[in-house]
Amino acid sequence: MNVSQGVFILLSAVVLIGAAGVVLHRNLFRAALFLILSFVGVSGLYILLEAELLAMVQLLLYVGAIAILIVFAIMVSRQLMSPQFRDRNEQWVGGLLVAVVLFAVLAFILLQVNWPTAEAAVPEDAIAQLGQALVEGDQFVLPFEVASVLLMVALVGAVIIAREK
Amino acid sequence: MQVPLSWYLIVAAALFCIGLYGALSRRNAIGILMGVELMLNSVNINLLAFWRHIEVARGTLTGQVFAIIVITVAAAEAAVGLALIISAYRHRKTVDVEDMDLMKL
Amino acid sequence: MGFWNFVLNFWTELGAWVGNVLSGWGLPPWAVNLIADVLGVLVLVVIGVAAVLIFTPMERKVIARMQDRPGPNRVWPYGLLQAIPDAIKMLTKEDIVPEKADRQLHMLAPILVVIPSLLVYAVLPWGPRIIGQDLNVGVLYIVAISTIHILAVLIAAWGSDNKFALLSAFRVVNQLLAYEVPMILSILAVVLFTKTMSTQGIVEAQTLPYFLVMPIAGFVFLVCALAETNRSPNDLLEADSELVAGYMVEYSGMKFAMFFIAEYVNMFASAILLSTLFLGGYKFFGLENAAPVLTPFIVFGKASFVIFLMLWFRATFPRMRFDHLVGFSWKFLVPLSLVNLILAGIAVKIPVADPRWEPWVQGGVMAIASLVIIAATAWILNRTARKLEGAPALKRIVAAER
Amino acid sequence: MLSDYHFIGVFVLVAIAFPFLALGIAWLLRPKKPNPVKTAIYECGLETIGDAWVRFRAQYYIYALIFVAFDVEAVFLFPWAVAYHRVGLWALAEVFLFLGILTIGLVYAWRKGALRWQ
Repeated sequence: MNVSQGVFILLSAVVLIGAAGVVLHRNLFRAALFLILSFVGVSGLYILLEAELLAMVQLLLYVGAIAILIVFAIMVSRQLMSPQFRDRNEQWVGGLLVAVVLFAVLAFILLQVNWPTAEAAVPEDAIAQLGQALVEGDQFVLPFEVASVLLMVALVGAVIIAREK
Repeated sequence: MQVPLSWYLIVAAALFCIGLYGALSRRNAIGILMGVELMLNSVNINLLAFWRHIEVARGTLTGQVFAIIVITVAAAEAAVGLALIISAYRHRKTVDVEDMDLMKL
Repeated sequence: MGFWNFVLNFWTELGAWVGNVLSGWGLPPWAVNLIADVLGVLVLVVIGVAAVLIFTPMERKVIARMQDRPGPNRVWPYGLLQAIPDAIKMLTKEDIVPEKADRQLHMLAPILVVIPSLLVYAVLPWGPRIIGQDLNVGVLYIVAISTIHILAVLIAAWGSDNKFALLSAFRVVNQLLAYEVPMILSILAVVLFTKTMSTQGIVEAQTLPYFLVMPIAGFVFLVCALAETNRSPNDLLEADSELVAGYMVEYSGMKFAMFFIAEYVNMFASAILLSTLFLGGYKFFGLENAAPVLTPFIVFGKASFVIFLMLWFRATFPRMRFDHLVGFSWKFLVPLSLVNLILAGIAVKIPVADPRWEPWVQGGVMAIASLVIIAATAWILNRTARKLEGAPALKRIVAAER
Repeated sequence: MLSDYHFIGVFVLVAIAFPFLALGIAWLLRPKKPNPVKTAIYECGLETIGDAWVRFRAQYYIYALIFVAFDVEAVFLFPWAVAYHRVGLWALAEVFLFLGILTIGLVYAWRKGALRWQ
């Protein structure tokens, strides 16, 4: 039980409490704030995993872009926020059962397998290596270009849908 | 590695299941979308945990690149999904998934 | 020589001395590091908050001077300590929360608005080894942390349950989003030249200040820094003629002051960031090697020059209309910074035999190419303006709308 | 590498504590006398008309959409910019294609008038 395990437990507590808040809270705006709290907790987990570029990307994109879109959407559909609006459909018991059983099965399997982990230090120029991997011919250049096509298509589609005629 | 791999996987599995429950049990379309975002986040934790504990020794970077692509897809999905929700709200004045039943016979 | 050496690099000696004293008390090494970290953090927070006390009166004096009026001169000679009575007033004012408002969110927004502006100071460089923490994702850390400010604006508007606050929050968030993209693209052009994201590395790599190498990126970054801190000419937020106090309308007393503390701390941080990225940070024609003790003052000098520029803009430029403001970013700044990014990509790839001459050659080519691009954009703008002049007034307004 | 973030962790804790401290001092010093007139919502002195519902213009959402697309693009460009000196000139061609595809989206939004303020 050293320092980083303690920090890990703290951060995963923040993430799971945030996630529980998202799922259980009646007021949707508060649920969105819990969602942002769990995004920040996940960003802390990435720092613990020494993937610092991903931690900053997580903060920049999830907290800075996706969370703002969600808050905008909540602000649009505002009238329905009144507390009497029952925010749970009939089959929530089934959903709960499925989730708990899935978690039990996953946890059981994960503890059985011994993963081929290997102790290694993250290279100093990890970010430069990632940049090279994203652009190098024989590595990940195709996903790099396809990602921009995906973004363009998503942008055009969303603009068409969201525009008031 | 002070924090063993299985801890990360357990936390990711728990986050995935909470997100799954959120997606299954919510009536509000935006609540469902938030549940899906949580599930995508747990996938990312898994990818990076495997990258850190297995791939760093081998020097490959597939986990990190995969995680960035997952974040891109999550951003695109959130953008289009919320555009749909907003236009559905504008036409039918409801965000409640139960009422969006035009396709039902 | 010992004394002179001590004075010359005073700051690093001070750090070492504190370390020795702490370990002298027999504390375990992790405790020494922890206490040193806490002291470092407290020093940075004090610097950030002191910036508020320095720049509030400076702003009111400078703008007053530009509008040919004396400005605050009652407190102490020349009103230099005007910030102290302001602080006391803010501390003792009653805090009013609208009863229909959501109390927790109303409380959360001022807290969330200060946190990112303070956190940015962890990475700003004050000297060769005088920095909070030199992360190798430094610049990306600053951009990522400053997104929390946007959320604080939304929470403030939602928390105060006020029609005008919501309207103003939508506009301010759109302004912040619109001006964040060109800022990121101009930072990318700098990172291309410096090959590293760490702020310390950026300053080390700047043999030639990048404002001369790429004036376009410098101009774009200055405009975006103005927009990010809601300063005029795009201070849509507290535009008195339009939306009262914007999303801060339902705040009073210390909570209102928190928004202003955050604004000035942010303004000082982006001034330092601009001087780090474009004006050569703590470098001053080799002075930083001769007397490292002066480096924080060099950085402070450059930052206050940048802030003087911002105040000058506020006193002269009229406020831009919201759609022109956002259109200006998407239609002009983003394409301009994209072109600048591609240009930087080409310039960095110029093969130079002698590494010592590399920054000068590449910088020179980039500077010339930037001037060419500036001329081209000026010509395009004139052509469109002249095309619009011919049309009668109404058609011109409609054409301007398109 | 992990030790870099001890400082950031301490800074986060102090940065959170500072506003609480400031608001706490203010809470101690300030008078507390609420009355209905004071806590009514401020609308230039008039009574508020209708609840705080603002006709949300889709225009705000479209600007946020374009921001998300360019933000994600910037995330891809940061590692490329750091590793640019290690890859050849064709990397610039790839990024030129990457940016070109995305600016098609921006130009589309511009041409269709989505950027224009209704």
